Amino acid sequence: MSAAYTPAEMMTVAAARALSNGDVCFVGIGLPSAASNLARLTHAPAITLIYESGTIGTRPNVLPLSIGDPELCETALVTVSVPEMFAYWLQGGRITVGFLGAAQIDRFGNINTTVIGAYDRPTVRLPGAGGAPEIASHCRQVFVVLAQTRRSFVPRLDFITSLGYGAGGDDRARAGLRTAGPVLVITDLALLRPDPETKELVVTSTHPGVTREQVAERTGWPVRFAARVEETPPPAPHELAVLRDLVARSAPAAAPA
Amino acid sequence: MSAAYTPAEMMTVAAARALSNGDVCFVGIGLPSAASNLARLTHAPAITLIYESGTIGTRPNVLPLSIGDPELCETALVTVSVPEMFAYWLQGGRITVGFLGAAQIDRFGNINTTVIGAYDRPTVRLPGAGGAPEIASHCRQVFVVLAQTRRSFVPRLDFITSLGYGAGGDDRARAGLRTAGPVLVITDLALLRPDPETKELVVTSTHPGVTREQVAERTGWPVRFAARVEETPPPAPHELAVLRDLVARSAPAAAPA
Amino acid sequence: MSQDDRLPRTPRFLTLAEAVATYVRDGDTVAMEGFTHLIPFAAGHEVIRQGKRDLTLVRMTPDLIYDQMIGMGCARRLVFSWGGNPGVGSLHRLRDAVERGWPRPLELEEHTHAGMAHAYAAGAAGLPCAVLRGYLGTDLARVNPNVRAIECPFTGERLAAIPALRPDVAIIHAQRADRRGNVLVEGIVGVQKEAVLAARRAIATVEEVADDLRLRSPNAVVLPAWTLDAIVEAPGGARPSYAHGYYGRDNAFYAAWDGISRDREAFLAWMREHVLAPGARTRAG
Amino acid sequence: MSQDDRLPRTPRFLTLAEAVATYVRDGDTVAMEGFTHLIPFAAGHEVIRQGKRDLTLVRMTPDLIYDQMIGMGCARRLVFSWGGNPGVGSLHRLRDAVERGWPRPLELEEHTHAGMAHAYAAGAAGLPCAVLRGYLGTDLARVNPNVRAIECPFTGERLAAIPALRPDVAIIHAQRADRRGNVLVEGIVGVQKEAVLAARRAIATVEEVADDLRLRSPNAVVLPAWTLDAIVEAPGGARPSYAHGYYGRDNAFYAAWDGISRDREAFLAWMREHVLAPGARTRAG
Repeated sequence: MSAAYTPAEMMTVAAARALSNGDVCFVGIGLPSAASNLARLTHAPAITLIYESGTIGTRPNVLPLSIGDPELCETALVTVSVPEMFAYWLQGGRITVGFLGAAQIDRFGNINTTVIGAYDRPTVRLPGAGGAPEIASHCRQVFVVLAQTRRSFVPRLDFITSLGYGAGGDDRARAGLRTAGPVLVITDLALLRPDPETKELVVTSTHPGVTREQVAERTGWPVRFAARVEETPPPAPHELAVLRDLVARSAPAAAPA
Repeated sequence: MSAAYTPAEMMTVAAARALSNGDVCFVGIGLPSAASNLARLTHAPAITLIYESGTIGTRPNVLPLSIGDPELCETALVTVSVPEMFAYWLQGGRITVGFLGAAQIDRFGNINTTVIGAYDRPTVRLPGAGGAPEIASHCRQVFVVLAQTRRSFVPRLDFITSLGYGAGGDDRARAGLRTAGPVLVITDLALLRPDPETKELVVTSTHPGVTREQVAERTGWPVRFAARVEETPPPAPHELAVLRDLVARSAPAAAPA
Repeated sequence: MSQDDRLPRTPRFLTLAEAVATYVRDGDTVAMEGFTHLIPFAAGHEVIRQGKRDLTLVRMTPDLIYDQMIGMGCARRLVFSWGGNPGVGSLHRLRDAVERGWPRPLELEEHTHAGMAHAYAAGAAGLPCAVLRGYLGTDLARVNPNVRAIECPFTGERLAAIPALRPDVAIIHAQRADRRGNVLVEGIVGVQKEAVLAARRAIATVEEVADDLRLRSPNAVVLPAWTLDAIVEAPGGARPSYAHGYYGRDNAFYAAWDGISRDREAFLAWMREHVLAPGARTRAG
Repeated sequence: MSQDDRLPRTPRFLTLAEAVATYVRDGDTVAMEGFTHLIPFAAGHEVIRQGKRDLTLVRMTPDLIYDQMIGMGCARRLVFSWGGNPGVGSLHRLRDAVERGWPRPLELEEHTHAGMAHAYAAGAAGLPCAVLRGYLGTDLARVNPNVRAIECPFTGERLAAIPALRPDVAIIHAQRADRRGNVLVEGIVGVQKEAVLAARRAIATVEEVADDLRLRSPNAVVLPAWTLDAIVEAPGGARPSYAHGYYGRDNAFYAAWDGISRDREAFLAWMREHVLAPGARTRAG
């Protein structure tokens, strides 16, 4: 039944659509990797995908489980050292899109992947920063993709791992950053974008069949909606077919839920 | 006539003898390159030669004219970028001997390769620093090889390009350097080493047939002699034969005079 | 700075047990690098078997190998930038040590990947600190006193400074060594070269010792013999990680580790059977 | 910092005349790199033919190509670290400009190789300055206001800081491009990658444009197409320098240049015949 699709598939398809042929995308593992490769296999065949393991211009046939799977190096244009990747390529300012996942996000697009609870005595110790803080600060713009729940969309982060818009307004610029920050958050329910002035994330599109009440229910703060909220076009048959093929040929652990 | 040899040959042979099998030598072009390769082809076959062009563990069959001749890369273990060469290999502190030439040297082993006359209105504009200042500061010890004349052994440098012992004593350490500096100067007349206290270069060995008067005459300051001055052993037939073979098969311009 | 520990040496060809016994000491700061690829699992297991203690473990991505070493009580402190099971989830032994102090408390010094990579590069380059545009707006700078500010003397921009990494010993796994001890690293090369060049002592385990390194490019990633203290032939030494050109990544094991490592007893049983038991070395990982 | 000039672009395949006309402007800061190897002579000659003026020329080793450009009056300023004819002696046109202001005065900004290499790397890395342990005890720091001090916030050590190099345009010569414009550099790779990544605009001249880059190692030195503005097929474009795998260095010409360049008229005659004359392009160098 190609017309039916899951919310996760809608999320991945919507995330893929945000990328274009001319982008150089710094790809996080998991959902960002699935979305980036779906874009490459559909409307953006010339997109350049970069993984922090050093692989530049990679074209994996299957989704990698880790950020440094053999497939990434074997299909890359070239592989550089990790210091070079972070110095010359990321910090060098030549990436158009940083594509991140997140454990928690707040209304200003700040991300926590470090701890739940106090840093010194955490309730849950999360993996930590990885490349995310500098991806968030050095890429021209940042997209974030994650499933939307009250646990992930929280009113206040216990720890800011990667800066979005800080406390909003011009906070990001005052931290010394000239890049655009998290201009798009893609979830299994909706698309959110920062308000031009306050930088609070507002819902600009809901996925087909998703109500405003559902979005509000699964957001940890009183979420705002744009003056005009679009409906996300559903996955096209071609998008779904390519995504399902990609998932089917990838290791189960590497495929998005 | 294998027993006869020129002062230049004596100089190159004496310079080569200062190197040993375990050395990692950062090689300047010209006389240092001839001496280093002579060492490799005689008593120090396992010596590691590094040229600032990035070539590590090079074993040229002919003397290179430039610091980056094809021969250097083709016979090297590996070739790294120039930024890596200066950061990881030279500044990293892993070179035992920096082997330099010089246009001018003073009594404390400071070197000028920049200008004769005022910097802004030079009488003679020399090539400049190149790698020498950091070779002089980062290698465990430095050897300098140059023909001895009143024009090259001068009482006062117009410009310090590469630091030896500054004004003597502990001046070098006070500049923040922990490395030994120019512990040996090899000329066509003699060997000079720094006095342990004052760091003034003193003659510790004269080459066969060279008198103290000749040395004094060709030094631009009242040169001192060590309490005990040795006579440099003359080139052995094997040393001369290998040097002459090396010179004969190298391009005329690349061979030492 | 003392630079004498950077001076050239002639590496010894040793067994893994000899190399670890000789060059890894209790209390050492140990960097076992390999970014997803070429992780030195065999060496890590030998460190566990020899019961090394009070180590400061340094790795950008602790991965399963440090999860195992932490769970076996080797570590006092961890310097890292991303501590998960890649694509799978948590490192449960790492979490148990941090959240509940089992088997012993674990101090953390936490960075970003960019910070760690720059810090290794600064260590390799003999500098006291690394300077980068990083840690901007993150709470990491608040909890880590080793993240400080430095000002560009030309533009006035405030940049981040972190101390150079200078491990007591670096251990890497690589594809090949030649008979002199020159070592080739190929594929995803991570920070291995920097880790070796930054460290006081260095061990390379390799898939094979060969007459010829078989370099295909003059610009290959090669560690000259004289930058290493010991070469150990350890075929399969990166499993369940991988060795480009030799074998692939055992992604199924990475997924399975999640179940094995959740429970302390199950973890210990696995370690006893696969790492500690006589004869375990040949199939460890 | 404006980073927009670092963003990806699709390179155009142009003739040398088109590429220089489009991307090199009077008054630009131009870095033509290649450390002894792969010096972009053909591109330099095209700059001369097009009569570019008031350039700030940046190169670690000015070599014959900048000697020629300086002698032809293209340059107002030179940023460099070693200005000789390698293994031969002086660069007489450079000396004549510095010592006697012919054909016009030349300002110098003078560094060490280590400084220039770090400054290119800092430019590639988007940093405002490079930090190194360098220029210690040398008078260069006295005559160059762009050598300043910066203090390590952990050890208090005073290090040297110099501004990052950010040329308006970088020009390199390389072995091969593929049809998309990805470029391979192999052998003595110098600072070419850093120069391209540090610059606002970049031109690569290549020995050949091929269907396949023929990379022999996953870790080759490659500039992705989207880091370049123009690709120019210019076989022999590095002569009398050389292209590893294509042709050797013309050491005899380097030696002969000493005689050609000593005298102003002899120099001008040589340039007229070998660079400026119609049809000279095919044998220039």
